[in-house]
Amino acid sequence: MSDLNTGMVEKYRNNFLKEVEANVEEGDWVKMCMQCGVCSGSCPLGTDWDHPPQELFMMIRAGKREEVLQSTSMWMCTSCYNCIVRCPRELPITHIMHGLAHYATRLGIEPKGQPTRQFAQLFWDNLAKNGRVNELWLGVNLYFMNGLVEGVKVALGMAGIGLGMLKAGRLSLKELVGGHTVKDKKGFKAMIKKAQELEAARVDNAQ
Amino acid sequence: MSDIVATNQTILVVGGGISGMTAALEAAEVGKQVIVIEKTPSVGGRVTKLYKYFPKLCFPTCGLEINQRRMAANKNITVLTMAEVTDLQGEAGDYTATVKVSPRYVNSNCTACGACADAVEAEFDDEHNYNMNKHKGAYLPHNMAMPKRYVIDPGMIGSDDAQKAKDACKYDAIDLDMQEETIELKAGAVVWATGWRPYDANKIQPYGYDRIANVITSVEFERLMDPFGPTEGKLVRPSDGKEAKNVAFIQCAGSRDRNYLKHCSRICCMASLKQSTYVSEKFGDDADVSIYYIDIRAIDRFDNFYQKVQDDENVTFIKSKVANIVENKENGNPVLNGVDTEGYNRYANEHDLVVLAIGMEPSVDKDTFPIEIKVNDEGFIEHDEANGGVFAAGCSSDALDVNRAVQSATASALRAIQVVNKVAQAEG
Amino acid sequence: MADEMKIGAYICNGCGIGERLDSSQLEMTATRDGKAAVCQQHDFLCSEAGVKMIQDDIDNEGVNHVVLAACSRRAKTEAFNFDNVTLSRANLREGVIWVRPDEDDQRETTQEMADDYIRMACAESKYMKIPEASGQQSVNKNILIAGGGVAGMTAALEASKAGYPCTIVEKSGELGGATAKLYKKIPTSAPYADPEDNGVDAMVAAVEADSNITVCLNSTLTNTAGAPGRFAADISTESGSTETKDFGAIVQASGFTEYDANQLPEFAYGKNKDVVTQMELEALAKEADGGAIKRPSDGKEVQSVLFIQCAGQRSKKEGHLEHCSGYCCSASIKQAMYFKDQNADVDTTVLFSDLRTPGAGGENFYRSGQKKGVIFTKGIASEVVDGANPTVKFKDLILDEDVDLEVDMVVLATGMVPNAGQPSRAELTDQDNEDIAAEKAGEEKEIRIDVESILNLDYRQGKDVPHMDNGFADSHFICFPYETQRTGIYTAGPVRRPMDTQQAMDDAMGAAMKAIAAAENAGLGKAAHPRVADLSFPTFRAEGCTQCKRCTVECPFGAINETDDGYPEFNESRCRRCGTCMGACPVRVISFENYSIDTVGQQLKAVDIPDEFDEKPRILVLACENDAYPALDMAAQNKLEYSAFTRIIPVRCLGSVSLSWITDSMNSGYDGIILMGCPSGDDYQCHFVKGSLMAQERMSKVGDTLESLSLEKERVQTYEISITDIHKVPKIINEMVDTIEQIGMSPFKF
Amino acid sequence: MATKEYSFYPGCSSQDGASSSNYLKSVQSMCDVLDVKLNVIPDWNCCSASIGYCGGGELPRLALSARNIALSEQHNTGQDIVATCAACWLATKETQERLDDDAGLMDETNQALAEAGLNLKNDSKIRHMVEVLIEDIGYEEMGKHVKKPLDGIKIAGYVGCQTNRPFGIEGESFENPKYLDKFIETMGAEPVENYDKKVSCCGGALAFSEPEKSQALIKDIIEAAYDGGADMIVTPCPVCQMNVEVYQDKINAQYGTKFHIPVTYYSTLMSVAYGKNGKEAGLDGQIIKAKQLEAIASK
Repeated sequence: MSDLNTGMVEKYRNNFLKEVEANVEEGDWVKMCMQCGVCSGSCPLGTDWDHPPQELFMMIRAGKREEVLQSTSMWMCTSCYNCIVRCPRELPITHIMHGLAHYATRLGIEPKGQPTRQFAQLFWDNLAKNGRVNELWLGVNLYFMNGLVEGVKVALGMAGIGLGMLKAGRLSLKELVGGHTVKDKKGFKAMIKKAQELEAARVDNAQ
Repeated sequence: MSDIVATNQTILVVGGGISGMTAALEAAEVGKQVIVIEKTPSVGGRVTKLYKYFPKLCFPTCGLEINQRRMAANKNITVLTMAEVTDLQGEAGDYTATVKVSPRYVNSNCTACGACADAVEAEFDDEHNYNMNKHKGAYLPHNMAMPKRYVIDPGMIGSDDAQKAKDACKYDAIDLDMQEETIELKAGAVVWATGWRPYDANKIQPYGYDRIANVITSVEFERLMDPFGPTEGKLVRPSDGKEAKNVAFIQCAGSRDRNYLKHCSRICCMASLKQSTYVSEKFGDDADVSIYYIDIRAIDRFDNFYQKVQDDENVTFIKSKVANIVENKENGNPVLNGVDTEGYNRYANEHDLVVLAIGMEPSVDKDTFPIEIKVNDEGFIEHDEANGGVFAAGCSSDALDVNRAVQSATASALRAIQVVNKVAQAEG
Repeated sequence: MADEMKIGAYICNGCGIGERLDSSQLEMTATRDGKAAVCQQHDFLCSEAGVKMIQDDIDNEGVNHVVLAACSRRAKTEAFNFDNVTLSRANLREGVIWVRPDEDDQRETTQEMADDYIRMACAESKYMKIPEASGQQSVNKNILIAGGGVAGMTAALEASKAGYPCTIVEKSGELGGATAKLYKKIPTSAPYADPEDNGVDAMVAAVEADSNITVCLNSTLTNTAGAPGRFAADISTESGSTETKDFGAIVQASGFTEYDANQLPEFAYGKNKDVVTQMELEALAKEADGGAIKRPSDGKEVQSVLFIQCAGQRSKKEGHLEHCSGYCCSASIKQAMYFKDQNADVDTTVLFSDLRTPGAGGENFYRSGQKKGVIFTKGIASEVVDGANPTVKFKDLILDEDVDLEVDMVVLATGMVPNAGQPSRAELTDQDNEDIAAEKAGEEKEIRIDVESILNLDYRQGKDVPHMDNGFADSHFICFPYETQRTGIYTAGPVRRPMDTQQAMDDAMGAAMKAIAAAENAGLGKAAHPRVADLSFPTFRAEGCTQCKRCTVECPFGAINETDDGYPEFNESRCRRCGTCMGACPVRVISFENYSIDTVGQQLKAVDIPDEFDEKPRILVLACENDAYPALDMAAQNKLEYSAFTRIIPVRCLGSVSLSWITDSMNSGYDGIILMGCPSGDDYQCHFVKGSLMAQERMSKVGDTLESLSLEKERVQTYEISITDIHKVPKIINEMVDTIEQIGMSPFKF
Repeated sequence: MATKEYSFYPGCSSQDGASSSNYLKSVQSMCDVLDVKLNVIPDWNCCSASIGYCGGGELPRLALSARNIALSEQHNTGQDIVATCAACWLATKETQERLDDDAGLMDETNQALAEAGLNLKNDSKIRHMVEVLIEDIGYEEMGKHVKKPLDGIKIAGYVGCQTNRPFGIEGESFENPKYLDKFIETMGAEPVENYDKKVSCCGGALAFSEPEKSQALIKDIIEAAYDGGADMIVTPCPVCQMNVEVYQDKINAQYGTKFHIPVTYYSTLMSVAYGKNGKEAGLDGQIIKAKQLEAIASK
């Protein structure tokens, strides 16, 4: 992917805003921000952002490409949509955050160790496999994503909860084998593949 | 009321606020016949509810006195209060307006002696004070009310109190059987000066105006300063009557926001700068004012005033649209959450009182407007040939401060005169 | 009025007056002391019947001086509106019964109060005349318009539409002014998204097509004499020919000059060709005419441009403009669009501290700019570094960092400097006067008033309309944007206040309206705002005049010129009827028919002064009719009490108060005198400019007079009262009573 | 009243043995009483919730919901699509909106769907179960079926994020929606007035990846409920329900609190009030037992 990255740098030179507008989901809204900061103030995880949305927008305009794309900030988004409903300029901030995160991932320059980034990827892989999420495997994969030792620790830490869920019938070991899936797996996967091709094509054209 | 003479050389002025008054006076003082239609019981409009004007910090009452004197002295002006235009037909030089006149229950015999008010017990919300207090069922809208004639609140009709009021009047001025009237008036030109209303603060949910006692609007704040207002001029907050020394002003409360009013209401920045001086006026150096803003729009020479306020170290400016307000349940203080965007500083600031610099909503309703007219998305009447002989004045034409509203009204008077002069020529 | 004076006094018993006061006693006072030929009572004087009773006496009994003993002169004015008679009002309601408690032991003093007010009203009536025409009135519907920019043209077109012929005097060789130099203008109608054609050509065509409009190009006003209704203007062409024309009123739309960017070396202006002002960019845009804008230095097509807002504005720095010019934010958005509309890839950055695009149109235009990709950065530029490409050094206030940005071109949003002509006499500082003297003495001097006059008024007070803050020729009043200090002359457009094209056009329309009104009213001999429709005017007795010139110097409206032999020359239609001249005159030779040394002087003499041992002091209050008197009325309305020893006389303005009134009342045994005027200072509220200030000055001199009479200074107090000081006015009065109690009664009672 | 039929999108978490299977149970019981028939969209797939963006990006993500809508249009023609899970509802509704605004995306989406032999018209109405209750059933009708009023229970109505923003419920404000409180009242229980955290975020998306962050948020939500004197919390969102319920021990360990407050669904409340037994109401799915409800249910 990183040659895609260099390609993009080549193509857009210092004009990061144009790059974002062309390649990031809802990116062409960035220029509409008037820096009121209501989004930054409305985020439930505000304190955890190195750069809140409105500042990210300003950084994009100022051409701070690496700082933005490598930032962990967008990964803080919990999709609570507070920012969207309060934004006086109608910016779909939540989606722009997701878009930036995805674009960074696509370019392969996202913050590697960022746990939510890892979970988000796991989640996608998990659902892409069978068309439906397998919560048990999702959990298991999650706990072991940082290797066995770490995983056992986390798993044990979560064991209580797991047991509780099991007892309540809200977690099923049946899921370990087989588990829920869409019937038309073939069609489903073909659809996803096609969609991915089309999306890649869009970005590649941009290249 | 049938004795009103109106021809197609008459200029109809809809709205008796500062803009309507100005348009009427300018036209009448060059000899034109003018009829002013005012919805409330007295003329003067919003400015009668203001404590001071920016940037001079002088008193609106002063100009009101002069304008009212001019009106009283001018035989070319007829004022209909408690009246509304319900329909308007025709074209430049030949309009017919249908006007609904609500009963005041007090006729021109009234000497404003006040005997009726002394006689009654019943009280009703005082609209002049944005319903922050109550007035008697028989009342004079305010000290400067013109016409200086009492009003019987319709809510009192049929009650013993109403009868008491009638009995107390020696001059047979109270007529409890007065009925709503509908009259038709001819006019050659119409000046539309229905002004503005404060945006409904309840709609700005993140600021909890409907949930937090100590969040009020800028127009309410003005009333607090009036010695005859709801707090007799004391700057105290609603929840517990505590002196409001630490006051926050939130700019663009309802303005510049696609959720509410898309436009910039122009006056709010200057209004808050002005109101910051109220706090100093009351508490001197104990005043602690914070102004949360996106851009301070102290346009043209108003900026000199902005610079003065900036020099006051009791006033702090924070570039931030406040995200939301919650109440500190212990002391009733509003707590403002947000981010100061000049360098990303997160805050949770507690204040005694929060004033929402409330936006200006035009009182022109595109859909119910009685005649074909060009109104923009913001609800202001655009100046357009297609409007024929109907001309917007003041805040019907844009979000304007008083000075610009009067300027606009003066211009609209000339537009109206152009039409009626043409009619006069035609009729020879 | 040929037939002799006949006073009719009418006493109202309504609103509790009848119950509280002995009306037969009042009637006796009116006839015996007041010499009223006719006196009638009525239980409801403002009723149709009551008014008819009075009108009948006027029609049948020959009553021509009406005295109403009823409510305040501010009440029931519509009812008591009689033609061809003088009207005096004894304020028995707001002035007596509403400010006194209804208690038996108070009846006596309350009654005395009422009796005095009737005596005073009769005395005033006796000395009032029905205003007669001065003979100066003349109708002239022609409007003179100084300046042929969009404001001037609008004024001309609109006044003409209303039937008033106009003459535009334009200094340059063509109409259009600053707007003609614009490639496009800020949008003026929804959706406010794109720049608009500047519209000048169409306007010029309309002006030329209008037979009611005369245009004088390459012309200036070399002398403007006369007054509203009869202005005589010398219109001189470059070639030297001069024509004198008469006008009813004047609109001054002399526009602005772009701030001199050479005063901004920090931004490399003058050093780097690619640093230009907004006006210079307009020229480049016109040249490009829709094509790519090329930069001055090397003709390269501009790929990146940065706009520095507030360049040399909103700053107290020496040589900078303190004000914000209001239009520059929208102008920069518009100019950024010049680039973006032609080529979306051009980088345009607007560097601002507060983006000021008010109203519906403004905010829409801002959003449209963003939509087109204009970058808005909140920051402060410190320097522009010269180079092949200019580099802007600025602090980004959002990202809180210092930035160096190299661009092809920099545009400075410099502000507006009004073409307001010369400062008036009142504005001249001692320094100015020294400089002028020095310059006359042949020294090399940089003098402030060494600017061309626009109107060259032949006025004692200076050649141009007085300037307000930041040198704009604006009104001082919020409620009255066109209230000028030179009657019949109205400024419009950027000379009045910084503004954009559309605002200037609206403004010109308002100014045209006022000019028309001035012309019409001058014809009828009516005063202009605020004493609208007042027909009286000042006259003076030449014998007795000592040519001291105080009246001509102190007239706030430059209404009085001087004859060659130093006598005052009154210009009725310039006059606002404030009476400042009357107050200024040490020999009391100036008066109005219905307001004179006597109408007030005789009132205060008419008051019955009990002797020293009666323990009934008398306090005279001279109250400004615009603020203090209404405040007193409203105090009464709210039943706030003040001393029964008070006798109040409304005056047009404290500036009209003659020292003689003070000395006379002291001599006749008043114990205290209170003068109530309106607030003075920078934000003064006096519609006659400085009446209350002058009164304070004059009263400061009263001290000596008092001393010579061996009276205490405390007996005369001057206060600044706003109309809202409703609680304050009774306090002030009662404090005076306490003071008298302490220092004792005046010995001058006979 | 005639039976009301809807095309039902249950979503992954409500599958047997999944985290909100109890939600589905109670919804079914509730619908029986209200005579509402839910026709499951055959072979529906995951909506990728709001976390799918990372791997999914835009188009693949949209394709997921598009497939569900297309399937519904094909098999449950003419029926409104109803979801009980906030994330499912939001993702589907969002997809519909985005594809409506952007013809290009719509076209590409259909190209992708074609691979699965599907085509999208995108004209079905997409609704949350809560909307069905408020708009199609109405409070009055909901109240009529109450057999066992939930007397004496004080409940904090926790609306959370995604049922509330960005779409929310018609006529309700984003900051202070009142419908959940009205539900509670209608069932005879007492809502907590001005519940501060009513619409605060529980940090759902970070619950697994950065638990300490989400648990800090959950702590405030529970605290505010206790401050309001609540016996239990009720919510319309499976993610909220799970997060607020299951991490209480961890939060207690972390913050020294003594939280032990049951968190149920509005549908659980309603099922109990409608006289269903504990199992039908999904009470057995509680990890923190809702004892007061159990008591009423077993009456």
